[in-house]
Amino acid sequence: MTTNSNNIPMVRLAGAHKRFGETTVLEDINFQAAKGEFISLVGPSGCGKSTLLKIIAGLHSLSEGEVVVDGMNPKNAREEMAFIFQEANLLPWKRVQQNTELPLKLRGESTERRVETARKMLELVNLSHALDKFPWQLSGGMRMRVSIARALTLAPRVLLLDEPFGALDEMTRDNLNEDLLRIHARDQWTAFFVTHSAAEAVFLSNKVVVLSANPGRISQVIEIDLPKERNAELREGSAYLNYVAKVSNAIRTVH
Amino acid sequence: MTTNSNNIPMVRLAGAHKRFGETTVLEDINFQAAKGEFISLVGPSGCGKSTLLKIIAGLHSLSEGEVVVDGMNPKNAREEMAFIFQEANLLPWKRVQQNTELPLKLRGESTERRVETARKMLELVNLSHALDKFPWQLSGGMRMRVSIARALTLAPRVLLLDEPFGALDEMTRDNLNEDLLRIHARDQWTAFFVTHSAAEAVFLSNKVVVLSANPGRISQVIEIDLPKERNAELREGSAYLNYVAKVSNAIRTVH
Amino acid sequence: MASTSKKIQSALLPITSGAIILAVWYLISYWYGRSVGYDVQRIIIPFPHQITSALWSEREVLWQSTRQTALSALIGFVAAVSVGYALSMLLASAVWVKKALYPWVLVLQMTPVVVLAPIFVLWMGQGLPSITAITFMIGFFPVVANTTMGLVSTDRNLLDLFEMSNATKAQEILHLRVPYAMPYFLTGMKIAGTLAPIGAISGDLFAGSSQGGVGGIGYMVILYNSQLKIPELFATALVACMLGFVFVGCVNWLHWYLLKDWHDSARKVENT
Amino acid sequence: MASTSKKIQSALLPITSGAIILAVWYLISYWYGRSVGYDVQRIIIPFPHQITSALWSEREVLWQSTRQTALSALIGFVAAVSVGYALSMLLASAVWVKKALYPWVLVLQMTPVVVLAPIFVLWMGQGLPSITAITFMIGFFPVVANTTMGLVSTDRNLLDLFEMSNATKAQEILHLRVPYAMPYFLTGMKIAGTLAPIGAISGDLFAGSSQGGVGGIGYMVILYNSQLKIPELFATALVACMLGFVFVGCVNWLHWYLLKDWHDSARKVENT
Amino acid sequence: GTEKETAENGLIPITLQTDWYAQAEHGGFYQAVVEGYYEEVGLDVTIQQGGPNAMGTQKVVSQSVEFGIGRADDIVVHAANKLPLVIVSALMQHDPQALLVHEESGINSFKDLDGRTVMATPGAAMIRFLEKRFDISINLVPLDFGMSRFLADVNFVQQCFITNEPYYIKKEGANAKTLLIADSGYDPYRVIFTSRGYATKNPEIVKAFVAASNKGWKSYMAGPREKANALITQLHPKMTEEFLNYSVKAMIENHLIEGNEAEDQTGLIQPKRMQGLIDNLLEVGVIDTSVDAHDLAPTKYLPADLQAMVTK
Ligand SMILES: Nc1ncnc2c1ncn2[C@@H]1O[C@H](COP(=O)(O)OP(=O)(O)OP(=O)(O)O)[C@@H](O)[C@H]1O
Ligand SMILES: Nc1ncnc2c1ncn2[C@@H]1O[C@H](COP(=O)(O)OP(=O)(O)OP(=O)(O)O)[C@@H](O)[C@H]1O
Ligand SMILES: [Mg+2]
Ligand SMILES: [Mg+2]
Repeated sequence: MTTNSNNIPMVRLAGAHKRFGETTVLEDINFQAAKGEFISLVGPSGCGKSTLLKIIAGLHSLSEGEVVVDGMNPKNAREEMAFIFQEANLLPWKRVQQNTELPLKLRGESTERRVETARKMLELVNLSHALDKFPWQLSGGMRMRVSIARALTLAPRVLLLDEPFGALDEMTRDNLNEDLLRIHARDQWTAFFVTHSAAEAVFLSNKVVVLSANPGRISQVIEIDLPKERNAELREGSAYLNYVAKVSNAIRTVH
Repeated sequence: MTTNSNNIPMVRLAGAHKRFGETTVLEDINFQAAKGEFISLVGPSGCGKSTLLKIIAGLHSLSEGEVVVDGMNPKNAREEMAFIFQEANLLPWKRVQQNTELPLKLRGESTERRVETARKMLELVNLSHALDKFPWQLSGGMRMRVSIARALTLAPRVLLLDEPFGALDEMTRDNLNEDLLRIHARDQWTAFFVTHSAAEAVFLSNKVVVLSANPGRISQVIEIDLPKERNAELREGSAYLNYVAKVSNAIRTVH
Repeated sequence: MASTSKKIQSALLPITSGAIILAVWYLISYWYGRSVGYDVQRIIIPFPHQITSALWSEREVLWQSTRQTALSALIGFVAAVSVGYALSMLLASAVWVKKALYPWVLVLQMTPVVVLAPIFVLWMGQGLPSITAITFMIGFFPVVANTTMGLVSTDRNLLDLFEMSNATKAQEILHLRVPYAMPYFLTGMKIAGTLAPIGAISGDLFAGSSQGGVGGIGYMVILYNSQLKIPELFATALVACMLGFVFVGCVNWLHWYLLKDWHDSARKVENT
Repeated sequence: MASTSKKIQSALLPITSGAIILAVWYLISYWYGRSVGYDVQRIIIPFPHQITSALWSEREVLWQSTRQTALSALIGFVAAVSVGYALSMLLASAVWVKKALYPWVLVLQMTPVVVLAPIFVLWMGQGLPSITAITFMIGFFPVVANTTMGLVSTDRNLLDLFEMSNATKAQEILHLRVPYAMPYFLTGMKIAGTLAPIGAISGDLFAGSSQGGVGGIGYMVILYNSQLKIPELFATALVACMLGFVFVGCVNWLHWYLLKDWHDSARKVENT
Repeated sequence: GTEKETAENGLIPITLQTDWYAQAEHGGFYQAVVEGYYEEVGLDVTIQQGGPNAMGTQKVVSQSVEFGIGRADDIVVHAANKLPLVIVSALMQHDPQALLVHEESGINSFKDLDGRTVMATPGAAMIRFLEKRFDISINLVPLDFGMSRFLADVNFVQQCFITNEPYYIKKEGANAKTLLIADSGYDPYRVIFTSRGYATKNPEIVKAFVAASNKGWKSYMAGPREKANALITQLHPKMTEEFLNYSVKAMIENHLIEGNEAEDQTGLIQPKRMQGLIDNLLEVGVIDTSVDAHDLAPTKYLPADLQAMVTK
């Protein structure tokens, strides 16, 4: 999967350090992702996964080192990125439909296209019945799904996903996993996907990056050499299960 | 496990209906839990699990039917309950330590006991290094862990847990599962535990309640007849895995 | 049915407390009158019924001056709210704007009206424009202070969301900071609403005139005061209060209307 | 080094804007003086240097009256803030309390000071107590309005948390609503801070005395005004502004001190 | 309470509320203080300075002070409103109230005020009198105690004391003149008043106060005034010697204190003239019930020599 992309890296981190005050959160991160790669980030709670994503997004600046997205400073590459935050971050005064339309609205898309795209994505996350609700009327999982739909309305070249499915039931989660892979196959964006599920990481990615904690460092990068086409059947296969065990173990060892 | 408790139900719901405006969220819930039972609630996102917990806690009132906790109206039984909310709900102006101490402080416990208990529980959730941080300095998982520690400082007779471990990595999650079981064995509270992980539900509970969506109804109650002592080894056993598959299937069928 | 009795109850409360206040008032007036004589009491703490009968007998004059003051108060209020709002957005648009302008906004607020009044009168002449300008001066700062505070309190996470969407500063203010600051802004507006009639009355004192035989409420205040028509003075104050209630009532309605869908301050609690 | 130059820059901004305002002022004064003569200009829009030299020549008198006004302003401010705060908590403690009292709080705020002043003077006599009472009257409502709004805006989820902890109403207010309302309260306090010197000056006009040879700023305002010492009048306004700045500065420091750890309005942004 | 205890020094404490900050128009009272005239008659007098909101009438009727000063017509209006006030002595035979106009304004008589904007106290009886008497209509704007608008606008007319404002106007070099209200045929006294209750209970104190004040005024007008003026400038720091002298000169030139008669009438109230004022006010509708001049301004509190001058 790495080979099918051209060799210019889409995202590149070199000697990246991040400190908050005195404490070093990320230490010497060197990593690059080519176009179309699907990278999962796993690691103990508080090890710096969200911070890393925010650095790639240009929301946090680096204390040391360099981050480049599509050859640019991340701040200039915002148009090519979409971010699903760990919290849903919905605007409390907007209904589900308007919340989902927001990024397109900010980009000045026509109302028509906006409404349509938002509807489509809300359907994908099974929220067609809740278009007119306000965030406080939603369950935690529903809020997260709105946030997912919102990010998917954009057609990004880099997608940053921070535990998007943590609050969802297995079935919805599996369905969304497959949807995500389908869209990815079509649009070939580069994904950074934070998850706590080894199974999910293996199912989705071509590379799993294992971070250790205190400070966050890359402890291992596991290449997932599974067929490009992935479906429910794959989950039963032993190759898959071996990878899951491998990732699981890797996570346990960094603790 | 059900048999070891005396027969007066700790929590009882009879003909419980909950409507928000026009929409019925919970329909005809009849259920009771004896002292010491560990009940897991599973079901699709938005089916009413959090609402059910809030009803037991007396935070939502029923539209119809009855809820009784330890023979009382839930509002009068608050002293016997602790609630881990789906969101961390930390006070932004208090440090981790003070946030954890809060319920004890409100109950008028002595500073000494407060500090000690909070420390102990924060150690349990691996946050001893972050006592002095403010919520905004924490990662999502860390915030959730503070919220768990905070609820555990109380010695409740009924513990309500709303997806407490969703944002945690596998290892932390497994450890906390085992800790939870240990404390439960010692203190014999009644637990209502919302989760999206069939494995977790099976590992922890003696009963798994599967809710269907739109409106939320009890679709199935699966008794988990596994040995009382549960540990990592159990997770490899086939009885366990069968139960997991059974619960998993039950969730998929209600969709 | 329960809700009807609740409504009655909630209407009874201010009435009851009003009755208590009235009773205390009567007691004090009565006690004062007994000790110094009722002729003196009348011009120091008149009985409430003396005030209402003064209100009735002066109704025509008061009605005319109220109309005049209401107009200045309304224009001043609208100006204070809209200019204050615009100014807050300007101040929030960039840190350097705030650094450069905020101190001077404060200076404007803190300059005693007695110093500014002659300048206003000189530029705008005696009458409505000057009175309005003074009303504006008195009411605009609470709007600015509150709205600015609301605009800078916006949740970091939502700001991140907007940054990721490549939102322009204008979009950020319009679509995020402004609605986020709405509860603050409305509170500022409420304060401005209570200040507007007072501002118009002060404006009247400095820049009003009796053109056409009637002055505004401020003019009547001096008139009654200098003639020691104290019940009439209190009646005038009552009218000023009622004017203020109209403003505050409108703001409260706006508050409810704008925030009912999402903000905890206006949302009816679902449970219990 | 970057931070030093930043500091210089941020000090330069208000200075620059001040210079611009000064220049515009000079232009207007000059233009006005040319059209009507500089004798008239001096008593309508004096040149800034005329104001500062008046400030200098009157420094002793102004210093004394400022001290006096500062005292009333301070006491009135402290009273407005503390009584306003206590009142807000009372209003927030139960819905029926708010229903019963809030309208009367509004009435108090909206009653023109000219009506209340005589009552104050008769009860408390000419001088500090009355002046302070008037200052209080002018400053307390913004505190009440803001704090009340903050207290009722508290996040439902946190209220649920407290309810689960069996918190008493007092605990809920003290440990949850009060800190949650802090940004609102501080904004109200800031408004009260700008109003305190103005209130003390008005108080001085209504209830001041120059007993003992020194009057407050309000006294100086009347005096300079009646003696046509307009540059001195502006100098007095300047002093009033500076007094206000002291109050606002203290509130700003308090804001920073209390909220720096957790609130977005005071927290330095970590990134960028 | 009225019955104030006698102070330790054996003197009876008395408070006089003036209508403005200490100035030459109160000079006689300060003279009586510094010369010890009040002490001589057993009084310990505190002079409480007024200001824009002196509220002398309210304070006197509520008996928080013993004496106040004011214009007779205002007291008549209050008395017609049943306020228990008594005029105990005249302070000035003629009121210094005047209208300040620019030379360039073309206003030479009260008639010329028709349609003009005048800054004055709203509700002041004198303006209503002028309107009726000369059949003119005036656009009144409330007095703000400043003069800048007058200086900026040659058509502006403003209420003033001939003893005060013209001094500053002249210093500014403007060409202003004054129309003394007393010349319009409307000529109220300035008076000392107290509450009816106090006067009834303490006639001797009232008499003593009037006599000592009277003596103070005569002495102040005759001079030397240095000690009293020193006290005034001390109490009111912005007051200057030069300004005091200007005011005194104006009082002397216009015979404000002692009147235009051959005889010095300082302090005298002629019930007839008082009744004339009341009738005037009744005629132009400022009051609608008559007041008895003898009842409102009894001569019994005046010193014997003045009582002798009362024309029956
Ligand atoms: N205050 C409210 N007003 C109106 N509707 C509400 C309210 N709270 C919840 N709901 C609705 O009730 C339903 C159940 O919500 P609840 O939060 O109980 O779901 P849940 O089972 O906890 O879901 P999740 O797993 O996503 O947390 C949802 O459809 C939601 O839209
Ligand atoms: N603004 C901040 N200031 C100071 N420390 C911070 C800040 N943000 C995060 N941290 C710290 O940085 C570390 C990493 O946080 P981060 O949110 O990246 O963790 P994470 O890997 O996403 O964890 P989780 O799985 O729990 O979400 C944590 O220890 C946290 O305390
Ligand atoms: Mg994270
Ligand atoms: Mg839920």
